Amino acid sequence: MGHFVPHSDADIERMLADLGLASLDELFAVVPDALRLARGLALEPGRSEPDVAFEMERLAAANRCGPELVCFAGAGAYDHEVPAATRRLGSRSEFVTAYTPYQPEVSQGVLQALFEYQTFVSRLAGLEIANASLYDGASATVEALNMAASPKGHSTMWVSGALHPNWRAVIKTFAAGSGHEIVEIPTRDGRTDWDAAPPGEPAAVVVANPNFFGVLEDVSAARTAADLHGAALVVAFDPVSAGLLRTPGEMGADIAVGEGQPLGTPMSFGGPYLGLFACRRDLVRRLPGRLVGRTRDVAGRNAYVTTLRAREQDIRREKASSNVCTNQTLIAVAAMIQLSWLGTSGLAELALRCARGARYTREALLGLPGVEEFVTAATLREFALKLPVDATTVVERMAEEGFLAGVAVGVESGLATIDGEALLVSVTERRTKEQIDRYVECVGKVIR
Amino acid sequence: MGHFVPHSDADIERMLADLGLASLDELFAVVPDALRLARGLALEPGRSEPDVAFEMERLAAANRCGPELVCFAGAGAYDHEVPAATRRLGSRSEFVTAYTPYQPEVSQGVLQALFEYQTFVSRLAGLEIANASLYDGASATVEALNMAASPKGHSTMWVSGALHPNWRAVIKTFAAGSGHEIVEIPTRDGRTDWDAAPPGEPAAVVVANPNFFGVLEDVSAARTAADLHGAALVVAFDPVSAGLLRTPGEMGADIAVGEGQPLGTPMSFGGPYLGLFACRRDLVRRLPGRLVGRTRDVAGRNAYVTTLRAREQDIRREKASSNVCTNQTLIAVAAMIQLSWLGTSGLAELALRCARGARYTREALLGLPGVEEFVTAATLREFALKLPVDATTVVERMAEEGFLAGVAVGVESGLATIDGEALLVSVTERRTKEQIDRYVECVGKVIR
Amino acid sequence: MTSEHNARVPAPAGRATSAPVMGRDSEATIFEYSSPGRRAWSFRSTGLPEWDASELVAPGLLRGAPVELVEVPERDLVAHVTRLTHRQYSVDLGAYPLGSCTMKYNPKLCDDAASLPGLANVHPATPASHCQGWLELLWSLSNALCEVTGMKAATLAPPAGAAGELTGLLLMRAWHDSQGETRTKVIIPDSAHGTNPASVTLGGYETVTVPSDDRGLVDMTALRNRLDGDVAGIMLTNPNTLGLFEEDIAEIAAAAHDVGALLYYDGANLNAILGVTRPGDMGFDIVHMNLHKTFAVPHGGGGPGAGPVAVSARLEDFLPGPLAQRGDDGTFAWVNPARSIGRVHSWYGNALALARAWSYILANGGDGLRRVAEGAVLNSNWLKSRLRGTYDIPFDRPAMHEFVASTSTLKKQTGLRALDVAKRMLEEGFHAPTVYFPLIVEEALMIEPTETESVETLEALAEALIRIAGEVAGEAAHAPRSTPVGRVDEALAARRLQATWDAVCQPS
Amino acid sequence: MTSEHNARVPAPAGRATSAPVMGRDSEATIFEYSSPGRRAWSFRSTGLPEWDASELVAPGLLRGAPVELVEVPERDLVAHVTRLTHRQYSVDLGAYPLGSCTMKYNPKLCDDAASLPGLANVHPATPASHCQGWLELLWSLSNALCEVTGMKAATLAPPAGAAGELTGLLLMRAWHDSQGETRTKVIIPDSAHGTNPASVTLGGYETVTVPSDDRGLVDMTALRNRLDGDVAGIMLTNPNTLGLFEEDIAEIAAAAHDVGALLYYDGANLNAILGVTRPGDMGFDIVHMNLHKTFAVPHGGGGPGAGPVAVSARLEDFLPGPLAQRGDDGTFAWVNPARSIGRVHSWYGNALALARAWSYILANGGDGLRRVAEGAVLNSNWLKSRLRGTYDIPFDRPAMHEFVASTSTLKKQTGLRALDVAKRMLEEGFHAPTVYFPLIVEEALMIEPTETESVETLEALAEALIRIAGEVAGEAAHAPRSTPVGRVDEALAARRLQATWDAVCQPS
Ligand SMILES: Cc1ncc(COP(=O)(O)O)c(C=O)c1O
Ligand SMILES: Cc1ncc(COP(=O)(O)O)c(C=O)c1O
Repeated sequence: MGHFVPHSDADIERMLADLGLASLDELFAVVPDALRLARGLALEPGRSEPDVAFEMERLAAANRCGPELVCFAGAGAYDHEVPAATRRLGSRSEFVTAYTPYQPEVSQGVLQALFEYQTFVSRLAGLEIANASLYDGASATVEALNMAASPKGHSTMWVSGALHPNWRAVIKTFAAGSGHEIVEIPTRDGRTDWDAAPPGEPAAVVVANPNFFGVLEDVSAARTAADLHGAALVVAFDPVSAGLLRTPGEMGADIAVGEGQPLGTPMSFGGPYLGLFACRRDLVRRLPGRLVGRTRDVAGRNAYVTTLRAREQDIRREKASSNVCTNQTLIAVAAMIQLSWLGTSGLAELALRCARGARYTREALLGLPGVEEFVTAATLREFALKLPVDATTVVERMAEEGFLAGVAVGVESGLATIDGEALLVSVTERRTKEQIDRYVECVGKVIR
Repeated sequence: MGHFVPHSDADIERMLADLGLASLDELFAVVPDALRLARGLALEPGRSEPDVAFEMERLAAANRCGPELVCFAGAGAYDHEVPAATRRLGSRSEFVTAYTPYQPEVSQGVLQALFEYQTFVSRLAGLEIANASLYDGASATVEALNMAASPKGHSTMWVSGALHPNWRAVIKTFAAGSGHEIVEIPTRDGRTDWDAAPPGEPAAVVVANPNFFGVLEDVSAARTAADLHGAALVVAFDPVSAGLLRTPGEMGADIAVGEGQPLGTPMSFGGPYLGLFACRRDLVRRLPGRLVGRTRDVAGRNAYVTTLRAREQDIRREKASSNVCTNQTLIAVAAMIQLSWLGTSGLAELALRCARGARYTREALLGLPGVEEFVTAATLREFALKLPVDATTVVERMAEEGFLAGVAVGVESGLATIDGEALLVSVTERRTKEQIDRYVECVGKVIR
Repeated sequence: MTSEHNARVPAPAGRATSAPVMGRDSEATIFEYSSPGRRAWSFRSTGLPEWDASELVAPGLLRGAPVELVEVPERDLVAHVTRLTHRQYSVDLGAYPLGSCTMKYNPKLCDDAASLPGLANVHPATPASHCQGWLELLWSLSNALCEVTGMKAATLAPPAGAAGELTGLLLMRAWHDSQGETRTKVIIPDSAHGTNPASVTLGGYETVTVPSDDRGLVDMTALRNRLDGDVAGIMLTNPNTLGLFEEDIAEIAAAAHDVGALLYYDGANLNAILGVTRPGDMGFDIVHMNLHKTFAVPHGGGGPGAGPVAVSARLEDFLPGPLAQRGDDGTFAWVNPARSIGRVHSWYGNALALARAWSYILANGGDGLRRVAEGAVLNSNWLKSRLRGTYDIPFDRPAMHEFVASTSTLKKQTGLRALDVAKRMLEEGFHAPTVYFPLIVEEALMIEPTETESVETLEALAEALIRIAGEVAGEAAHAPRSTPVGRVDEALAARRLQATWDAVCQPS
Repeated sequence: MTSEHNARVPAPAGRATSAPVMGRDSEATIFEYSSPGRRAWSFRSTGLPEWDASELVAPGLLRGAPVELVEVPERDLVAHVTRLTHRQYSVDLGAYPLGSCTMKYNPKLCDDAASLPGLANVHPATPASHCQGWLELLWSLSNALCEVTGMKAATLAPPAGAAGELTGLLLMRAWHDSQGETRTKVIIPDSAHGTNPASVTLGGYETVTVPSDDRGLVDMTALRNRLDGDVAGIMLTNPNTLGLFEEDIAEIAAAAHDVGALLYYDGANLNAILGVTRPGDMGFDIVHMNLHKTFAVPHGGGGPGAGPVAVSARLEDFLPGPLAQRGDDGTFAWVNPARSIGRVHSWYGNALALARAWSYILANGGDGLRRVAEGAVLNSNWLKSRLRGTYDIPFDRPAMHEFVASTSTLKKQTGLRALDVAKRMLEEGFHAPTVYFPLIVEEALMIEPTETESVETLEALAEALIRIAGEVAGEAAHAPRSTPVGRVDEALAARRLQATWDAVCQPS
């Protein structure tokens, strides 16, 4: 049995006696007998701390990663370095074991960290307002659509077919509730072909830049398409590529969303990640999620507090702009630390290093017989190639060689898919020339 | 180049200008030219954080430990579990990055932790006073001898030949300075044979219990020997065995010393460890190292402070009772946490589990053909055996099989040695029956 | 927009006036510590060609100057963030009796589990053959949660409770669709958590509120009146947000099922009934759990959490995918349910939080989980009994893991409001209870001590609350005085919105 | 002796009144949180026979009852210790200009290095063949330290500076012994750190003090007067404890060597000269280093540190062993020097601290280490120049990494003592400088800003010190007021000694 309830048997007896009860069972007298789980839970007995550690280590050992499986996969999850400072500060227990900052007087630590985070996200997005985090890139996009939708719902949404396939899947899942019509715009040569959009009056136009194929989109074309219909432009951006690219705001976005995992969070088998969300100032009253504002305390000192709470579900209930309550604060705090650690010059340098690695790898792979471009458009930190062997097979075989070769991707009816013929390869600042050379050599063997 | 000096080039220029200097070099104008290292240090250029991590991981990977080398070695360094609570609390940066608590008003955290540590050590030792730590078990013993010596030095010390050989070596090294005559008392069948002591008037008698062979000594015999000469009795104890054994104080010790590594510190290739030190109250004015006392602040609140400072080197200088300044505070704090985590019942249980494992292993090994007792006296958590194959060879071969089989030990002229014919085996609470059975089977193979 | 900030005189990062150990000044923002040319970063040496940005990005896309973040050395960053942690209350510092939030102590062994490199460093697109450990973990956790809730199958993907709710509502919708029915309404009690109605709206349903009766339980007559063929489902939490067990739950379930509606369980209060009774046995069809309440995922200052959804057999086919499944050969694979509503997360949910929950379940075992519920309910009732006579206890029935008190009477007598109590509690060295929730109780103080607090801590909580109640009128208005900042001007924050440092720097 | 403690009413561990985030009450001791029957521990299941204690230990040796420690759950332990950390100043919270102590910021990457399982979990008796990584690390570090100091060989075993000193003095003794000489005296300057004379005594020598001249440097005439055939050596630190470079060091060395004495370098101040000049080049024979000052081993609240000793060629054979050595085949082995003075540590010294130092050296490289010295000296001189005119600067020559100021004049004018300045600095959010050391300066404030503080932090330090100097008489006597406790009664602590909780509980 676990022992996280502190009471000794004597404590329990005394407390029960204070309550006039004879047994712990009597605490549950209100639970009808028929509903009682007489047999107890059919779970194994509790284990000691070292036994739990042993079991968790067994499970961990049954995964391959790190030097055992050198990572060239991206597709929305990136193998960036997390420096000791970010890791150690981000795991301080005051951050980890606090609740949502409902009582600002004892929550200035989390609140100020979020305020700084919001500033960073706002600058990365080139938009005035950023919230205190959403669940992940996909959920941020869903919230962006809800925000852009007419208040009476059931809007049409144009979503680039080169947006991450999983994100598009999530958008469609939640559209079943909101009633939005999701129109996926096909791609041509890896870019969204806005001319191929069907007739209709979208409330929002969504484009990713770089997109799922790592391709740099023509965001101005998306802006034009949006303007034509008075729609909001939602740009999904990558915070690392942001080190080199013009901001979504500069390129005309009304709302910018993104996956914040690259900012100080390990790949974590897909979560917890971080939904980045920023928008124009005039949209703030419909902002999903929490927002921290700076204010003063009674003594006139700077203080931070969650603000514009009236948008939120606990106050507005069924009329709230979103149902989000618990978000990803701790991951946002880590991102704040990581962005401070990178700083102005570091983010640019990081983006540059990723782009250099990608270019070097791409050129080397293209030098292999039978390897071809999957799309010809310009890419930045990741790129897709066609190989003479099916990409899924390549990934499996390369794993045996100690490489996570990439992600198998494709295009179906003009829309990006996971599990296709092409290989999507991503290169982060962690990949050395030596690793890349070995990787390319291995790919050469595997596709021979 | 490292980048832990925060200044930008512009900062440096400005600061130099403020000082009327033209270059950083001019800061060192007082250093005669002839002494300048014009060529610079012949060290490699600074590496980035991930490059350093990579190199450190390379070095770490070139050691074998943990599941790769299941540990049955003890001899003063024990493979105990360090729970997450101890590890995580003990590494909080307020403890890690503080200095010696010279300013008590901002050092109550460390001071109170040390006060609690002193209380624990005092209880373990059964003596009223404990200091705030010394370097390790060996240095604690050296300090005990200096404390017991007549103030005018050059005393004779009787040291059990079953005290850890490395500790005896350290005692002898430092005796070259203090001028003490170290007389090592031979053992018989693994126990100190006080009757074999040469004539003389020792100032102190030192015995370990359990001793180097894991044997439970007859401490009362040592007490008698000490009484005969009016000498102080120094008992070296093991804090884990203390869970089952009578305290040094109860058994007549004037001073108790010990190696505190088993209390929450990993084996760490031998350090940093923790010198435990306790003594009778009337010896406190000659106590080596720091001592924390409880007192009050101006408002009458409880407060802690280092006390009886007049003993210390910074005040008494050449007349100080010891030269210790920096000690092992952080390790003492970890021990405080670990002892709290274990608590009254846990320490007893821990000792019991070690003793059970040792008995099971010992019996199983004695069941192998050709394996014999090295000494017949009763042991607790570790024991020595004679094998048909030289122990050093057994250790080397067993390492290939994934076990750290123990430590090769012996007796020369009645004195315990490292590197002998016998195998000293230690079993901690981390060893399972399955591991022990595999270990015994392997030993069987290796000695065949 | 921000170029002038760095031109200001940077604040001294080594000055620790904000650390309470030394004073009560404000901590400057990281932006104020910035100074051109300083840095913390360093990157691995790679040996790759050092192409220029202009050789890698087309001119029209390349930004002119780098994004202006900050320029601080690691030393100043570490000092800043460490000081921020000294301005933050947390469970590890003391009791946190925040009702509905289950702010229990999370064993440190779970932190270890979540930081294992073999879990933390795995890319989510790793072929299943190379991440069998993760799939086994997800599969095992899913099974355990089904056992705990008495359900058939589960998805672990929803990243928080609210996400679980919406997932559950979409499952409800898919179910009715599969029955060829279109239903429009979901019934929730007036005491429900705000996420419930918000999720109902996002699920495309209309919220119908059912009042509580004078027991504090669902008013059965009112419920029956609202139940018809338009009702897709009822969302309940049991114990409800008053901390009371809905004793009529079997009847409610029968009534719901009679009209073809489904019964949804908001598992935020599951802590109270672990191993004692199960939503499935009560008749619920859909259950979301808040692993960050019940299963020791720490709250992280507001997340990440995890909000798995478990369902009864008839809904299994609709679950979002992919799900980890064990094959006959003992290996694990991803599967997608036949009629899945689709994905609800970029990948598989908050995986590392799931790993924490699994380690917590392993450590507790079945008996340990029941002890958790016993401890939670014992502590709650004991504390309630200490406060009875001082505070109003609006629905004074046997409490489960939490209870609701009120300052209604005190307010009339001395003007003491729930908010004042909250702020005074901060001075007393505790976090405040939840206030003004549930909405159906005036001046509500929702108190959840959790099972990890000792009886002495409960006693200290009680003494503080009783002391506050006995103070002279107006005394509490100045609280809190001992916190890093005093009472915060929330109105100003909304009126003069400054949501970024850049907004602070702009003339408004 | 302690059985009654647990009978008391335990204090509420969940009450965080001591956390400065919430208040300024005392934190109870862990003993006060104890209550019978509670526990935090759990142990691995082993499957071993469960023999009783009485089956394992002879009755005469077995203790009656368990050692009474405490009985607390993990939750209460974690809260207690976390709160203790909120009552503790540290470098990570702010500047720590404690002269002679080099309280610089230690990069977090070094923490990572020291926690690698492949380093931390290695048993010290592992055969060399299976711990080649450790031996290589020790060998590499030893070489690097020799390069930095300009010496021939080194031992890494001494666990702190004072242990290094004593080791060095025993090397000195062994050297003279080998020369067939018996010498009795060691000369140290009057400004020396207390460990120096204490170590001299433990080394079996008599301390002879040499005064400083009006430059603050060793008085050459006085030194010459004291140098004779009885002198075993001279212990110096350079820069000295006034932060001044001993410019006559070459002459001193020559004079020492002329009478057959050895020159010992106390490396506590090595930070100032890294890559600029080397003790070996100055003529020193023996050097100890404080890795916990110069090489980023954090101070840990008072240790562990590491005090390696490097020596010139003629002393190499006397070094304590074992030493890691690289063989011709590239593998590493332990060796013991031919005429070794013997062991100075149970094993090989504070190995994990050595690993930190090595990672710090790798990160800095040769150029980075020189930059460290430049930064330290630049910061010290800049801060000194800001204080000149406000405080006395007794020996106002170009400072190295630290300098000594004094309130002598201020004391005459307003009564301001060095101690008052120290206590007021705590209120200002800084750690205090070292006070009343070195002993040769009245009302000394020894200030070492270190290289990791920014110029803004230096400015804030200066402003605080200047503000304090300008305050009205007596103002500082009440300081510190904003700290977890106010000025502490040190006299009472000594008079009514309570060094354990049991002493507190005993009627005195
Ligand atoms: C009763 C209840 N339901 C639902 C939720 C929503 O959960 P989450 O915050 O994880 O979205 C909460 C959390 O506060 C809750 O207390
Ligand atoms: C000048 C000087 N010498 C020697 C020492 C002693 O070093 P340690 O404290 O490591 O024993 C110190 C440390 O305070 C010092 O400053």
